[in-house]
Amino acid sequence: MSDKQGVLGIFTYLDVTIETVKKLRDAGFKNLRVFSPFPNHEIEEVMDEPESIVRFFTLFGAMLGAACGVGFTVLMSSDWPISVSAKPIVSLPPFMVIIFELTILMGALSTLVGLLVNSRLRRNAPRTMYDTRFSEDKFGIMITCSKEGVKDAEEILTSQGAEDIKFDSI
Amino acid sequence: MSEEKKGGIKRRDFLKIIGVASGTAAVASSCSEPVEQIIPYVIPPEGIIPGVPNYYSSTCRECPAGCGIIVKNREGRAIKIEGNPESPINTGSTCAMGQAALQGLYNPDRLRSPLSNINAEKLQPLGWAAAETALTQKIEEARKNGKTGNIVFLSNNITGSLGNLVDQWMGALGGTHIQYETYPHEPLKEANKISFGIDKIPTYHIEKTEYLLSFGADFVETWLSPVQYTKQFSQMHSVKDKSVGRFVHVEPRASLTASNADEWISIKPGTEAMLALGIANEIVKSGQSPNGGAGLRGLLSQYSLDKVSEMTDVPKETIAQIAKEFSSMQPSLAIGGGVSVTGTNATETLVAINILNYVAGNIGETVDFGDTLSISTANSFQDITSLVSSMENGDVDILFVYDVNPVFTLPKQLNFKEAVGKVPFVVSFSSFMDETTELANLILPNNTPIESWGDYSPRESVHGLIQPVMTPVFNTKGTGDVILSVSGQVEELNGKFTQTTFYDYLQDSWKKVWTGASGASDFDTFWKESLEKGGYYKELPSKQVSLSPGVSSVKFPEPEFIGEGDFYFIAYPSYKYYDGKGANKPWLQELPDALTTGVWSSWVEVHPDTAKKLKVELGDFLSIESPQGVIETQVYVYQGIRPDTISVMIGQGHTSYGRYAKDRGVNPTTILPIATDARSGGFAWLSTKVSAARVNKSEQFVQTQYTTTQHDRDIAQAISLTELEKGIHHEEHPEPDFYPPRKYNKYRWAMNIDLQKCVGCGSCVTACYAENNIAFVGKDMVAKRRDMAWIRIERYFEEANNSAGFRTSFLPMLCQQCGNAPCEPVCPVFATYHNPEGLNGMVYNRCVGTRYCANNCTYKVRKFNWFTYKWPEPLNWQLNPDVTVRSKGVMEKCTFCVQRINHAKDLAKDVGRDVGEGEFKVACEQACPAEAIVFGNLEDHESTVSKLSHDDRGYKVLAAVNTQPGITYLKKVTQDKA
Amino acid sequence: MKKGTKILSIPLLSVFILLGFYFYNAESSDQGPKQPIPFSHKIHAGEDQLPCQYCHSFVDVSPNPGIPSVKKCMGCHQHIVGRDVDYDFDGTTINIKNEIAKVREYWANKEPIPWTKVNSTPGYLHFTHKRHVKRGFECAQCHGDVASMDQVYKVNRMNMGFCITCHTENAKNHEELTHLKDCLTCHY
Amino acid sequence: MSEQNTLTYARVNDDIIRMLDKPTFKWWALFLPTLLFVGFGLFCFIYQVHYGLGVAGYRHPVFWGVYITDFVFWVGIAHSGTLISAILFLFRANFRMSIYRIAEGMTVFAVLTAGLFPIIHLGRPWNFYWLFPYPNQRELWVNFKSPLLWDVFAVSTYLTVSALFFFIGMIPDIAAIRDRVTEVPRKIIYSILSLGWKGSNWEWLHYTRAYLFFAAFATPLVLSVHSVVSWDFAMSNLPGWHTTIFAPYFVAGAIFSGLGMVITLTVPIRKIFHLEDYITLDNYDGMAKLIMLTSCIVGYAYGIEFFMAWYSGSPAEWGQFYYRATGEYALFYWIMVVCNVVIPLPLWFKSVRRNIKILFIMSIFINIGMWFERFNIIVISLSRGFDPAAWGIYTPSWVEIGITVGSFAWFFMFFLIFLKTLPSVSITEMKELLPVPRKEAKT
Repeated sequence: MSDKQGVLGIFTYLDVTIETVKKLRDAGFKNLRVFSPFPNHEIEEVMDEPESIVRFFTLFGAMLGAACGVGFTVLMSSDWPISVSAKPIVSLPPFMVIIFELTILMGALSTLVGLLVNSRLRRNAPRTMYDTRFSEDKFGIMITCSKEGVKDAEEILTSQGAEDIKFDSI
Repeated sequence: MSEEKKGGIKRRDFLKIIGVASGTAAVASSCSEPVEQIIPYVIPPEGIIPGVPNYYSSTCRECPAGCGIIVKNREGRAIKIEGNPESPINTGSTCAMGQAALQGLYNPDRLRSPLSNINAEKLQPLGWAAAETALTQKIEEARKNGKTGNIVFLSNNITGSLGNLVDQWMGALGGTHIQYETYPHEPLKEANKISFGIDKIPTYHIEKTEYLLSFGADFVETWLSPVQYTKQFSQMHSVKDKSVGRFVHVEPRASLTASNADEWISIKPGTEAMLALGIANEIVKSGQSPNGGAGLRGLLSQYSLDKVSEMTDVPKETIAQIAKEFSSMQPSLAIGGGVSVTGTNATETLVAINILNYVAGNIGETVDFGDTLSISTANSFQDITSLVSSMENGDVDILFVYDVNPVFTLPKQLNFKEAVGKVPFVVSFSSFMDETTELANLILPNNTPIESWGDYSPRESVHGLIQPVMTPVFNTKGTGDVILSVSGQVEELNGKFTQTTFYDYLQDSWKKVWTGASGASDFDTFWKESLEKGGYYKELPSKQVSLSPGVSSVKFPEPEFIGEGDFYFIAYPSYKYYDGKGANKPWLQELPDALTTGVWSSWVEVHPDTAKKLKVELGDFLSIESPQGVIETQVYVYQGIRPDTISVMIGQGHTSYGRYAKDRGVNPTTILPIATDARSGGFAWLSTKVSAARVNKSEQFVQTQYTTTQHDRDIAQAISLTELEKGIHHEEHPEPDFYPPRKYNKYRWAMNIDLQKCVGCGSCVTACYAENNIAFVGKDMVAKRRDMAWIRIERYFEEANNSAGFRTSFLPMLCQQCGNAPCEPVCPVFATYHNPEGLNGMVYNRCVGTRYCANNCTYKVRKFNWFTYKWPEPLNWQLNPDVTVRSKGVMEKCTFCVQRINHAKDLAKDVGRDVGEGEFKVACEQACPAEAIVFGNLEDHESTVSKLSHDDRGYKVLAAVNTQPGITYLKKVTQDKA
Repeated sequence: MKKGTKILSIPLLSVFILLGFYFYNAESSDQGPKQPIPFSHKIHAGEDQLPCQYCHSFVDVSPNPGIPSVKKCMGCHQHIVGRDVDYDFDGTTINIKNEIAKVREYWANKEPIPWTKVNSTPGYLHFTHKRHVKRGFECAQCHGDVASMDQVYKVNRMNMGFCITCHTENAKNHEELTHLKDCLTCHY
Repeated sequence: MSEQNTLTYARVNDDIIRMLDKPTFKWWALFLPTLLFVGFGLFCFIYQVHYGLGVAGYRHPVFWGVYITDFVFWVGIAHSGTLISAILFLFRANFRMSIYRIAEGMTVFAVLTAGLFPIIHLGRPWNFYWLFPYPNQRELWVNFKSPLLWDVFAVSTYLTVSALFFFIGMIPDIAAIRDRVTEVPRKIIYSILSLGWKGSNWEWLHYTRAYLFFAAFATPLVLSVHSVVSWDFAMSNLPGWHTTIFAPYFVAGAIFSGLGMVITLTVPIRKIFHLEDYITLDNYDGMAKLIMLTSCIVGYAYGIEFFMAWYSGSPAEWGQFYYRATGEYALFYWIMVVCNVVIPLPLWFKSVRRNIKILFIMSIFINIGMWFERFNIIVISLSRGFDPAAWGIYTPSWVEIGITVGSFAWFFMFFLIFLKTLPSVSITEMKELLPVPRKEAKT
């Protein structure tokens, strides 16, 4: 399908992994992915990704929720005005609870959507460039490069003492 | 249709139209729509429009008072009884018993056809023709043997046409007609004979009095004509220009009537005569008597304050004060003779009361012999005892029993039951299998008064007509028709009766009434008018009477008591069951007793000190033993009874009489001895001393209110007379509120309840049950506080500075239709809300049953349908088609009779106007004998309810919660010493 | 999840939704119940042009419109025996004379005719024909063109939405609208 | 943390995934009875629907009883789960890491249980959907002013958010299980549930942000939900319910009871699955301190309620509280006070806080006490309202007891299934606690 190749190196130590990432980047490999069994700040730093945009999803969802809350309560109450206990038909204090809950609900749901969309958690089974050890105790670096770059990448990985190196075409 | 014209019965035929009005369907889920059938008439009855009610005037026969009633009929079924405003007796009100007459009509335990055991071991159903033939044969048999003199017709006090027919019939056969009333008030007649030479019971004018002194006359409950006298009392006792009448009640037990008195004076049983004479003596001595007590001074002087006080246990100051008030607060009236205070000296007691009235100048003023009660014509107790002995001697061959249940109501010691066993042929006309009917060989079930023609004259001036409001529910037949039909078959009677139906007989006898009526047009018009008005009412001039000189020589003996026990025993008649007649009606069984709030049971009232002595508490069982027998019943500890007295209500303890009455409570008459009032020969109800001991048994005493005091909640409020006279500064200022006050357009429905008028009789409660399809739930459910009543009468006993030491107050509590209702905002689905006319709407079909509304109800007046309650066939025929029958899982409560409001608005709209004042009444208001309830439109500033809600005495219950109720209560006025 | 399942799920879901709507509205397409006698409103109200109130005579005085008594039927059918012809009653062939004979039989036996209700309201609803007729509504507005139906069927699904829509549209002013949308006007 | 030094990443995986091994006899011995009791509870419910709510012990004026008590109890239990996972996450309290998964599971199952009760207690449960604002031909909406409707929104939001939070936190762990298991059905199920998690830096980046937002949402949510539940009572005018203190009082009570339940659940799990290396005494110490704090808050609320009732001068208020302590229900009141205020007092001593046995027993008392707290608030207040004529005593019926027992069984049923299907301790977060493997010591 494509001429892109993937090279996956597996490491035991975090510091080695980070060092390798730096080396690879110096060598001109831009398309890198690091696998780890847990979130780690050092990896985040070295990868230097832009700030996650999940927050905008969250913000949007929460605002939408609040708007829905106001809309629901005000419109539905006015649709068929039924008077209870001498209170105005639209009385905001009791509606605040509904608005608040809807804010949270929609905010949370859109955060979920944001997570699913942004982290590409869409496929149900891992593709080949993955090693089950990542969920246990190993770190991994996946380099996506052209066929020509494979050799260089392998060299760097081997030199850094990768335990295992895998290749695949993507 | 000739038949139609004649009987008018077909007119109200319902049988073929059951489906026309869908009637009342349950709320149940609306998912499935079963196939409904719609059954048209074959021949449409005249004047009936399905969906539109018809009203028929009639006369109530639940007790001898004979109130006028109007029966509402929908699609051929009687569904509601209301008082007839035309009737001079009750002028529009009813009591609970009257309301519950419908449950007699539709009682599931009614006999459904004639029964006989002539050819069988047990009673077997048979057809009317066969039944009448059987009866004819027996009469013929008796005739052939020359024993027609051994025929006895035992009935209640049937005045009017049926009474005449029976008299005539018995006359023709040579038999006897005995009229037996459980409470015939013989001493009253006898005392009047002695005092005034008139063997009658007069009419009293309580409404004219300023001061009422009652010696045990329980006029709120059963005495003579309860609805009438309650209404009069309420007029006399209500607030008029900052003044109220004063009512003092003397009785060993604080009955419901006594609870409404400004002062209850606990007296030693049987000594009322002494007190009356003592008071009379004081009046005469102080020169306050208008006639100076002429000729009586000698007699009266024997009753000095000291002596009377000692004999009666009433403090001297009290006697002196009563004497002073009785003579100064004119006109005054002393009445006496309640059943429960009728002892062996009852006649003398009443003579003494007559003397008191005479001395105070009340005879001819507030006591009127111009219009006497018909109960005067009942046979005496001696006639009953001689009947029993002739039955025992085998001198009675055929006994007819009509509308009486002597086996239950007569004291057991009289052995009426055993005596009936000796009668070879007993015929009962009862529509119910009661204790007496059980002994019958032939049962010819009579129609109830709602199904039959008839008339009744409770007093001279009133001729009440009874007309059939619907065709008989079961295969029953009017006794008048049976008599005429049988007479036609008996050879000897051939030709004696020209009429073949009782309807003809009735009309013929009304021709006499017509001739007596002045200024009446032709008979047909008169008849029609009378039917419309419920009878013929005339004015009778009052009659001047004078005291017989013989009075001064009357001896006033001490009462006699049989038995060695420590306690005087009062068996008192019940305002719910009367003499036991009402016990088969679930509405009455479930109507809480006003004082104890007990339901579906019996109890014995015991003073707290006595209870301590006997080591019993509420709910423990006490065995009460007289020489005649023992009864065991639950204790109710009641401060309104003397420590040396205990009392049990009459009416429960049936061994038969249907599922609702059978094996429930005890019948106190079983332990009463056969003692008579020496002078009149009447039965002495208060004649025994019993011993009481705790038995090792205890149960929950099933009540609807477990508290006796208000716990400082100020629910039933009162002001003293002095305050009232001074005038209250009643400032009306709007409470500060977060939201602006609500505006109404044309209507704001509201109610006033005058606590000074309310007597706690519970007729509103029963009327509400009848109007609003409220389910009765039975004792077990009430024990779990699951009664469904929309109105409850709260009763509180509170400490007071009067001679009793406590005051009883009643407060009818129902949905307050709050302007700022706490129940409304909490309902998640808007099943309850505030409607534009000020009603707190309850939409049953929207209710999901969270019950939050009831939790948040300040007044706790909402009732929840824990189950789908069932009305056993045919009790469900009574259900009001205009009101939804609620099913399990929904909340319900007082609706201010919204169906009546809507009906009135519908009628007003037909003529293009708004509903005006007085166009309709809500059910409780309509029934209330005391006229304590006023309903109306607050937006109409001229309406009574509008004016009363700004009354000085007006207050809202628990106003501090700011629910802004639509009901304004008017404070009770207390006359306690400061 | 396979791609196929995804693709399938969309039409499946739509089918379910459509089915739901179908059953929800199915009742209005009902052709009416089977009656003991195939009484044709088309003949009576259509051809013979009897006014509705001739038979349903209480419609302007009572909540119930009234169902004609057998006597009323016989008022005409005493004389009208009916032609001995076949008639296509909603697809079934009936003989008019035979059917009218059934009415006479009920009359002779003094028995009511057990009609099956076409339109019914639940017990918690207090609908009144009188008010609606007095206000000037034509019968057809709710019951449809009865004069063209042999067997009358439910034209409108008489649920709350039906009532409320009409109430909202016909209120003359705000006050009336408040009244017409007040729960207690119909439910008590 | 000396013991944890022996832990390695691989051992964490081993230990935790081992918990998911084939259920033992012991597990079945626990699980089958729960099914039985759930079945009985279901029978009771069907019986109740068929005959009407009258088969419960409800009566005028006590229209709410054991069902609402159960509801509030379970919502309360649910709270500490979110508290531990969200609030303590925001505060970076490390003692949460080993127990938060169990606590979250408890939250979800407790909300699932609690959510049943509002329906069970309805008079017409078949119409429960009327409480949701859905378009309908009646053109009727719901009453947004009703606290019960707030409940509908709050509880359903809470269920959704806490379930999401629970699930999202588990994704990397499920991936770890997926990578371990070999049998086909489990592999597929875990593959689907893991959503294809690979643990790449890209995924971790968004994941950690999203998790943070979830925590940030869950925190006010958890506070609001129990406040809303408390307003079911506080918004009414009933003496004993109508008080402003209810929201914080209920939240504190919820955390208190939830922590109690966490201890009740974790102690046996720790023992059975030998998780001593994961759930450490320090964890318990931290929870015990929180229990101490909330117990004090609850105790203060009990006191201030009494004081305010007396100080208000309202006979209805004072009557209510006097009755609580002295009336027919006094025994329940004092059970509540003893269990919630007196029994936790020894926690002031460190040795007690670190004694697992004492903590376990104490936690059971706390659960009992908190159940009675809700019962007292609901039932005693209702049985003595404003109007003395309408006072009455309530006792639960066998149906209510059956459904309550059924609800416990329902909760434990889910919990037992959870233990055998999902990682009860967070694998990822446990690893975060361990020192990062480095070839050279960091300088």
